[in-house]
Amino acid sequence: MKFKAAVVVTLKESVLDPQGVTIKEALHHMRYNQIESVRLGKFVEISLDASSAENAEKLVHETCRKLLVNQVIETYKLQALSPVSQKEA
Amino acid sequence: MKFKAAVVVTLKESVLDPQGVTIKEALHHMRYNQIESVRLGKFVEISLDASSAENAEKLVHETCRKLLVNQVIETYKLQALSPVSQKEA
Amino acid sequence: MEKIVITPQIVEEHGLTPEEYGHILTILNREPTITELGVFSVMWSEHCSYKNSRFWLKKFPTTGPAVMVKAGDENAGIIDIGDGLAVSFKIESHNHPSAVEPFQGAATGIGGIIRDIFTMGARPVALMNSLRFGKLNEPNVKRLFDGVVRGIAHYGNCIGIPTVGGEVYFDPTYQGNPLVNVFCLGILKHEDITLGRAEGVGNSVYYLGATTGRDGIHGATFASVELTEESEERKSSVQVGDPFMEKLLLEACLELLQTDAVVGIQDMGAAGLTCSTCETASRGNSGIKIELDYVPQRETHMTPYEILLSESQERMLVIVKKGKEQEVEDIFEKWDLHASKIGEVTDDGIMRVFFKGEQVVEIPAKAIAEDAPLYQRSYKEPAYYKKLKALDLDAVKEPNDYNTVLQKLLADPTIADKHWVYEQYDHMVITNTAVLPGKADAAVIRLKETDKLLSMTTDCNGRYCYLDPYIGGMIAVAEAARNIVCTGAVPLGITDCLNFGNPMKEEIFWQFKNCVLGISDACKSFGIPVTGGNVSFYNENPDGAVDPTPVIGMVGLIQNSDYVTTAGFKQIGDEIFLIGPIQSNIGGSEYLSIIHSIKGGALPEFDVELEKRVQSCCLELIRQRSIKSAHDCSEGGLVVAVAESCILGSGQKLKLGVSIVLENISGRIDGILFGERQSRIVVSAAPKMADALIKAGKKHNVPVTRLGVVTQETISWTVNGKKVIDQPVKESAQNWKGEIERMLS
Amino acid sequence: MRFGVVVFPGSNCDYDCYFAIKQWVSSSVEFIWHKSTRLNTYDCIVLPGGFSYGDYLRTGAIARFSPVMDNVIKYAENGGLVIGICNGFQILLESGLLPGAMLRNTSLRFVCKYITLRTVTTRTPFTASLKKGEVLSVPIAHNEGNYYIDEKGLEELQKNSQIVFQYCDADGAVSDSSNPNGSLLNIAGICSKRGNILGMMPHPERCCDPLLGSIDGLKIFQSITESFKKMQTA
Ligand SMILES: Nc1ncnc2c1ncn2[C@@H]1O[C@H](COP(=O)(O)OP(=O)(O)O)[C@@H](O)[C@H]1O
Ligand SMILES: [Mg+2]
Repeated sequence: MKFKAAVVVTLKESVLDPQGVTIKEALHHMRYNQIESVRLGKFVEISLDASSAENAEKLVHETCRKLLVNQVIETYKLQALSPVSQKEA
Repeated sequence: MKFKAAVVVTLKESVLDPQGVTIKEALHHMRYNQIESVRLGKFVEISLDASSAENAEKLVHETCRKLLVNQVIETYKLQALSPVSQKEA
Repeated sequence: MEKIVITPQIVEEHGLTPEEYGHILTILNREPTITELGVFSVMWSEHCSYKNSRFWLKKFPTTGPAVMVKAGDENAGIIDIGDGLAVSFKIESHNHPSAVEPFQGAATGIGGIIRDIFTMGARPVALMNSLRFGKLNEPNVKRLFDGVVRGIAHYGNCIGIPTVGGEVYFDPTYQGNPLVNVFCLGILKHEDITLGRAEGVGNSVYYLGATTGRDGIHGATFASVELTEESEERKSSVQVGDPFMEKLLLEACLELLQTDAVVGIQDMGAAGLTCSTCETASRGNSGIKIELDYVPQRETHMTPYEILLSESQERMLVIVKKGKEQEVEDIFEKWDLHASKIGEVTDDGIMRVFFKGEQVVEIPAKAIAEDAPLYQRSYKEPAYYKKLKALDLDAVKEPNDYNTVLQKLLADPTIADKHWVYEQYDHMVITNTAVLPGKADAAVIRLKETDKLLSMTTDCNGRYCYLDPYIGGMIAVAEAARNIVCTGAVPLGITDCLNFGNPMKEEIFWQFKNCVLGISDACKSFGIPVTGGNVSFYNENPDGAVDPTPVIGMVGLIQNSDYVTTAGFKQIGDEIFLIGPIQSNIGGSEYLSIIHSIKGGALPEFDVELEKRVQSCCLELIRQRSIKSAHDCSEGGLVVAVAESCILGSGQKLKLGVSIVLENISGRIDGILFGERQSRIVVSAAPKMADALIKAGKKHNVPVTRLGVVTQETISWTVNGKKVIDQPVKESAQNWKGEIERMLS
Repeated sequence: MRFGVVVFPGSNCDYDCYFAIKQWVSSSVEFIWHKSTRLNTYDCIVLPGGFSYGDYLRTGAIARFSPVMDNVIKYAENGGLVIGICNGFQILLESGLLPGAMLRNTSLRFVCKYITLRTVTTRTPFTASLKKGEVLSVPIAHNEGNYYIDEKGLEELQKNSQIVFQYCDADGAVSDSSNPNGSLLNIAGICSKRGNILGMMPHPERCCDPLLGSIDGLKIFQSITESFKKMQTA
């Protein structure tokens, strides 16, 4: 069965996000002063093959821990996992 | 009022994603052959101040179109927008 | 605020001994607050106070006619190079952070060393990095190597300072303990020297740059004593570098220094705000008063302890003349930097820190900065030392196929070409790089608007230092000097980064002491001053310590571009000579390690006087324009050096080879071919220059041997009438150039 | 001829451009601070390389909103000469002055080395003094030089001869093996329809001085001054 997973990887709260800070300041320069903070993370879309939703989930977590996420500074969340109908795939 | 918005920025389908391809290949090297494709996007978390949810939404779309998203290669989705209670903020 | 009672346990958790705590009580004449204890603990840590190493570091020669700022007096030393210009350079380790998070660890290392240089008033113009990892076939080593190189590239490229050179070694001794040493060099006009001093009562103390978070606050257990739950969970031991912020800081500070508004400037590196305030006050014979409420903070509910001890990156302390604040703020504003006045210089010699109106620190500045404990650690010769030296190498069988040996050595990642590394670094920005990485034994940058150029290199062979720390230390200096000389330069000074295991172990300390003495004696003999450096202890894990690795960063001056010399052969028909002795044994060599899996044997004989003569001879020949290339023999010995000169001299189409014929050779052939005796330089010259070379050899009393001639396509060595090596250059080039990439893919 | 080199926060080839022009091309060259709004005194504007705003978010994305850029756009629309090098090229793309966008290098690594470039067209002031097909040896140094444009856009580029430089081998042949970053059709530089705006990834300012190994970059700057002279006399 085919699945699609959406994972969001973000810097841990305590970790400085230079990109976010710079983007926020840029927005302020553009007069969007209502923007109070910006934090930049990654969005990872994974298409995979698994025998069950459970296995798919296990697999996604495994790849996150092993490769996609640098757990020293990042955390992640599996946002969505859904089967893909054969036609769509 | 304070709001928090979550925006997902992804490369258009037609644009090759070198990072996604490389991650997929790395996963195959690690014997995760069930992974069929990976696409990498950005996850942007924005905290802002607006007089209403409607205005907040308008503001987020504006910053996306102007700065956060390069519409030549990217598309975006406003995933969530929610008020933040004073206490949390 | 809740008052915390200082218990012996808390003292211990702060890494302070009961005696040191007693000393604190004497200084204060009362019990310290927890915040004060934190201040003492970071300032008296090994990292800031050099309490275990300082006694031996004093052995280094630090003076010389050109030395303008001495080692240890400021963030970095300064050396005069004429024309009203001076250079400031320094090397620093970021080993432990890089082991935890290679990318950010290496990146913030670059950020730190750059700040050290521009606080001196110098514009940073070159970076180098000296790296050591375990065996490259280990997956974790690949990850660390890749991450470190990316981190250095990320920071250095973004800030726009070229990484012009460096070195990479792969050896099991560094498995689990990678060494990441980074070097920065800056140029300044004499009148722009800036010191890290807080002087002049009433002058303002400014905080400049990034916001303060709970980054890198040391220790874990003691923290729970005072830190809130929030801090515990939000504390981060990994700091994220922000090269863009640092670029702004760099430009703003250099612009600031062109005004007369600045009294002193100091970066917040290790021990952050604590170190920068008490050091500047101490150097200025002043006191300093700061209010933490004005420190820009990234996180909420930070305690004074946390604010003072935070090691957030990209922050500077600037002491501004009273009345000149506006001028300074305008410059910060121009660069979109947030500056905040956090206090002022006082005259009572006391560092005072206030938080929410309450005084939380009151310590004599000199006492923390200069009265740190000083220890003479005991040492003992390690058990391995005599045993390895006495190893009988006669029992090592000479191989019968030297072609294979050569190919294996060329493909050994330590010897192989490092273009995979330096092509990830912008090595040309600032348009000074006159000799690109890989082309010579040292990097060469020009000094715009003068005829002069600078040459720089980092060197150290840890295995030599393990086998003989004293000689190994000397060799590190000698090899660096030889590399500098091979490019046509005269050495100006060195900076050192001493990477060792746990200094509390007597056998480690013995290595440390002997390396320092070796470096020191070599520097004295060469007349080269040490202008600064860094000590990194505790590079060890349960499997043991790293080989003693005192990395030498050396800088030299080239009088004009006519003298610039590279390592590649230039033309078919040129003759090849060896300056220096041809005989060598195989002790301590890469050959012995790679081909025979032996780490041991007595190092080949080393004589610093001979070394000096070899270098003088080479330099004279370069200045007479008698030679066209110069390449020193290092890892892999004579054959590898010659092969590299062939490959480096080859173009896309024309491949240069050699035909080398040696007669009347006695002793081991593998020693001649692959031994790593020092004091040897392979040069090439037009045939008509042969007499000049022989004459120079006689004049300087060094052996000069004609090895052969530059040919095409084939590397050929005949020894005592027997062809021992016969290889297409193309194949050698492929092995040498491609191996690192092959191993990583 | 009066050159102006724009300095964005995070530019780091600004001085390199300034120095190369001053030393080898024209004594009249000035820095233009990114908050400045007056450009009409210059004959050619240089957007230099570097990491404007750290290249955070996307390369060139934030610099595009620097106050100076509105005027650069006006200046270019009036036919003024603008050359964007590396990060400058990325800024031109983000600002819409040139079509397309930059993706990460396919190697996902920063790459700094000498490459060879093929001169595809000499119709621009930047290449008028070169020979068509001329091969130049120029360094690159970037993380995002993988030029992308959609099919329709590419057709337009080709139709209007907007492709100015392509990565090639030493003999001038354009092939995959001579592509250092995955760029579409090996594109290294493009110009605007009118030819007055050039964006290129390689760094000509790094190879104007014989001491640094190649002087092929100087040919581009010299072409600018020669074309300008011709325009003046025409
Ligand atoms: N980590 C590095 N960073 C930048 N350049 C490097 C690095 N490692 C090696 N290089 C460059 O590669 C070349 C060869 O280095 P190395 O093999 O150590 O030379 P040698 O043995 O002659 O001292 C030199 O130009 C050196 O500066
Ligand atoms: Mg070396």
